[in-house]
Amino acid sequence: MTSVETQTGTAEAGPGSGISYSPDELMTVVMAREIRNDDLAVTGASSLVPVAACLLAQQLHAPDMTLILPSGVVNPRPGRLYRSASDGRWVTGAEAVGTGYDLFEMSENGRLSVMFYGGVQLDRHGNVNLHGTGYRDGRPSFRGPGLANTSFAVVSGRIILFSAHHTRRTFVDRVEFLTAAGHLDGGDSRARAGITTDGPVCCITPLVTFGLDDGAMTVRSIHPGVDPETVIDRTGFALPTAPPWPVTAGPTPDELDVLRRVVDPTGELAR
Amino acid sequence: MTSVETQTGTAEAGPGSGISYSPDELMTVVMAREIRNDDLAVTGASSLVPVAACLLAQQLHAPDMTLILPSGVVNPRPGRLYRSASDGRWVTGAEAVGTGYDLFEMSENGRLSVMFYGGVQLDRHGNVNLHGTGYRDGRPSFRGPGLANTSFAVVSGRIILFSAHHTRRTFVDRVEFLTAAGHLDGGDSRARAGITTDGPVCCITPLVTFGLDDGAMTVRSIHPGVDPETVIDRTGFALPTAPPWPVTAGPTPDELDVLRRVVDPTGELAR
Amino acid sequence: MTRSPSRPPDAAARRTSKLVSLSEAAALVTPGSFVAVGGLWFQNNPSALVREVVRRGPGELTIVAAPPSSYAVDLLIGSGLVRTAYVAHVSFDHLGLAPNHRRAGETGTVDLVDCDEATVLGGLMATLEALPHHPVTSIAGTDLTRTSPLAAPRDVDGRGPVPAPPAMRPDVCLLHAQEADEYGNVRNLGTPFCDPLLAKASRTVVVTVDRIVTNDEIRSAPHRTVLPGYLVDAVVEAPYGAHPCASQGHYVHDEEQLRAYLHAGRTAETWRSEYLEPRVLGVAEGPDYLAAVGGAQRIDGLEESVR
Amino acid sequence: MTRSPSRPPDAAARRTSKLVSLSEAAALVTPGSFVAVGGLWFQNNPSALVREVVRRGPGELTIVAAPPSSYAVDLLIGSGLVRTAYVAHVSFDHLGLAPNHRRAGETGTVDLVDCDEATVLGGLMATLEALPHHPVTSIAGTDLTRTSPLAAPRDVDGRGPVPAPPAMRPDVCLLHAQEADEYGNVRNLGTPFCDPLLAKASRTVVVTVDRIVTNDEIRSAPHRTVLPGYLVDAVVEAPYGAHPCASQGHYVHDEEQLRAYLHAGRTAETWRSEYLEPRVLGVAEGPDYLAAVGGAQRIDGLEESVR
Repeated sequence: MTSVETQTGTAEAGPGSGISYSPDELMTVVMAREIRNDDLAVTGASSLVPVAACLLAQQLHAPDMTLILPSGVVNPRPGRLYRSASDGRWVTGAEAVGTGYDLFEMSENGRLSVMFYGGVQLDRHGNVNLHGTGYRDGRPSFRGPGLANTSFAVVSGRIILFSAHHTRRTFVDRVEFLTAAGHLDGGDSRARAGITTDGPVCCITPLVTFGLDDGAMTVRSIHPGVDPETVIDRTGFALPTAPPWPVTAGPTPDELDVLRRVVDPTGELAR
Repeated sequence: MTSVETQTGTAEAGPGSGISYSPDELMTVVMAREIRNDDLAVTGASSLVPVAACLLAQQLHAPDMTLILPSGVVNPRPGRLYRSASDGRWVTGAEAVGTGYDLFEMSENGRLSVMFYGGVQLDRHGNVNLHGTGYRDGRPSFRGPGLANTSFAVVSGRIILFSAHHTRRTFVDRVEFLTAAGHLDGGDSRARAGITTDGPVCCITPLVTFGLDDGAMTVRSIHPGVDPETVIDRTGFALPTAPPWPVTAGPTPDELDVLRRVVDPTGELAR
Repeated sequence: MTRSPSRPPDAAARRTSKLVSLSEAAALVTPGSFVAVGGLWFQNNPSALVREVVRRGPGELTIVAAPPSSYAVDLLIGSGLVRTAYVAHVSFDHLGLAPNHRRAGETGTVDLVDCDEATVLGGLMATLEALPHHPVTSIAGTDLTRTSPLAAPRDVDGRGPVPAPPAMRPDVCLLHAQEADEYGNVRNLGTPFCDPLLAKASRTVVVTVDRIVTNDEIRSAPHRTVLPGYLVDAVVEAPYGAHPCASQGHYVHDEEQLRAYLHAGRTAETWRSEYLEPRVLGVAEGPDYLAAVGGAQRIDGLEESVR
Repeated sequence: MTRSPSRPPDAAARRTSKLVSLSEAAALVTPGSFVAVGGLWFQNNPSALVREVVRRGPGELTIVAAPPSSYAVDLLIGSGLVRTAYVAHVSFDHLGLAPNHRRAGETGTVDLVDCDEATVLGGLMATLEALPHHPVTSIAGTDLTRTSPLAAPRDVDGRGPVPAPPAMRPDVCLLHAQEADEYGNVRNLGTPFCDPLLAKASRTVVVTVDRIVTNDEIRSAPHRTVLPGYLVDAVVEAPYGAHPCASQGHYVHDEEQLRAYLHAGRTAETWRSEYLEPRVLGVAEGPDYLAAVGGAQRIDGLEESVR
């Protein structure tokens, strides 16, 4: 329940309550609120939080949304969380098992409405770099894993960005390699590149939720108990607005209850 | 066991034997002998004989060959024949169930080695017409069913033609509409059209087996008990060679035994 | 491997049912629609749904079907509702030719676009794969390249003229399967064949099933789901909804009724008086239709007689 | 519906078994081969087969893998046998980065072709669909279009420059699944993901399985067959053949061993001395390997501890 990144471990859960929660639990709840009832969402690597957020949203306000794991498993319901989104145990109790071709169809044919991306670097326009950093003669001094699904960033209705690490190394002014298209150079540059989908609509970190209303990251809200100076210090680009920022509504008792009782009874997010 | 088309119903089954068989049984046995052990074959509509021929070949000399029904069922083994090749009962006991996309892949990706075609018209170069006859202003006075898989004629390693009806109406000098490519204008015209596969290698009817060694139908053998004049009368193009023709080796007792005991115990081919 | 038990969702989250009535489903086919018709030959035709569409009577339809189609397509053509048909092969398999399809081709009352399996599948796959056209290796040398707009040679990818059917995206896809839950998770007990492809290419997908099963039943065998719910817009419970065709795994095709259809089809007039009126326009779907064709018990028993 | 009993073939027809030994299967990978590696992340990696390939040591390989790949790809890269890799994403998922892949990218010892899911799948699908290139809708705006030969914009079908990966046809495809019969009918108990696509695109397909089942067992559930025998050239019985990865439905991934791999991978030298030598080059596949990683019983019990 503790974190080097935030002080939310002891923050208030709601008016009059004193429930504590972990950073992952907070991020999960905040992300779940972004999911709509008619969404079809696909998750990627290292996606415990997005998977949990979708499962939570299905329990709360989005029972009709479809969650597809990166392995093609449709609407899993294993009764607990597994730390790998491709774990075979997600199959048991799911509604269907798709293939790589199904994922290709789902994205290219325009069904996918939400995609989640983390990144080695995320820049202020919401562009994603999973390729590498420190390039010299085209070769990186740090090579990332690579991006499994670049084109999903173009065809997905909207993108939700997230990062477990809110640091200057992650949140940069400009990605060194653009592996997935956010708002490119900001403004209407995404549309001018011929991309018709919304692109990143928010970015959820352990410290804040960024909005991207004008194609650039702005603090939409700061999480309960976080010091604004910490946010400024740990963000590698100049923030467009100065504090005070609105404070993120923390998890309600009901949200936490459903999360812990139904979605994550083994407490994977609490670790 | 009788037929208006042939007298094979009382023909000899082998040296010294006096087994009778139906025209469909004879065609099935003759066709089975054309199947090779490494074949991957797909059947089409009204394909009781080709399906039975493949199943018989699997029992006799081609246990490794793969039979795929037009519905995508792989290597069925229902213990009897069903008259429709798409009958759902072929699924039970099969090895796999494919889809239309699998059939597309199998043909376009060059796996298919044998395809069977019947036709409203078959011409002396082995071209197939399932579209219609008696065209005036582009409209047929007789409209056929249409051809489900024209391109299989191009991509399949070889083609086995067959017809339950050996008549002048079916066996014509030139198809009125070319729905599937045989040897086109004969000679090397198939190769000149850029088609690299073998095309029709034989055509099995209730009266004869035609060979197509030079891209034109020649009587390879006449079935036991058939009068050569009947063949000449009922063929709508001039036959390149005159009788006497070699006589088709009738079904052996072993072939008939396996056919009737294992492939067709309910006697669908005997009707 | 030990399996964790599934846990049901909280009662708070009420998922929307996709169950609709047959007539609500049929109403999705509006005049001028591009309609995909599922099944192959006598298998899994959306027969009850197509009959209900015919009763409602939206005209000027364009249709596409799996390469071997049969009853449902012939019925639609016979009803006069079809303007254009992308159908590669329409027949009653070993029972004979499809009478209305044949007549339409001979009289020119319907634009029967010449095509084959590869051109139909290619056009549908183009939609799935976001291609403007999907080249098909070759229907070289055939008259299709001369007559069919689907097969018109086109210079794609610098390899010279090659038949390249344009992407087809039907407005409504009509399918029949054996089982589904109310959320549109569909299971075929037999061969799905081209139905998944037709569904993925279409804007709206309607599936009739003989039997509604629970979501838990679907979840008990996730590998058996052929169409996941996100591909399906409406589900109709229609027992014997494929009759006179087969619902693979539930009942076989009804050769007696199919032969009666073919016999009725000897002229356009007899087809109307002997089939369309008594079996479609003059009878309601459901118990009345079932009674008219000899009842459920008779259909269940066909397994023994249909060879 | 009553089912007719299946009837076995006559003894006269002896079907050819596709069962081969692990080393026979590994020998299909020859120097310079283009190799497809199955699985995704920690699931269904053909681990034993890839280790055996490494023991044999054919060099100058080109590899392609499902967009999220992991252990088997990283091992091949670390072994020094790979010249070119078409891999969109290589990581150890939530456990960390893939050490040899990362190092290869940083030192340039392997040509890591930049690609993503759509470009890899597109290239494989092009082979299946007989297209020279398969355009993918868009990876517009990304640096992939600048750096990747797979994503080089090409004028296909008159719609201006669009990324269009060329058809990829691997020489050999290496897969792991749970069950197969000796004729190559393969069944996945979990998610097959891209394995069927890799198999269909490849010239020769080898599958290791934890368990050989009878042909009758395959025929008892035809819908569960993921790869029909005609797609498969060789089958190897290799119990625990996916370890340290999971064989979905049989055993979960071994995080202790995977972490040991990652720890060994902190430098090229430690990876060689702490992993490649003791776990691959210095041990035979089968009982010896299993004993070295703690035995079968330990692997079976991981279900309880791996979260």
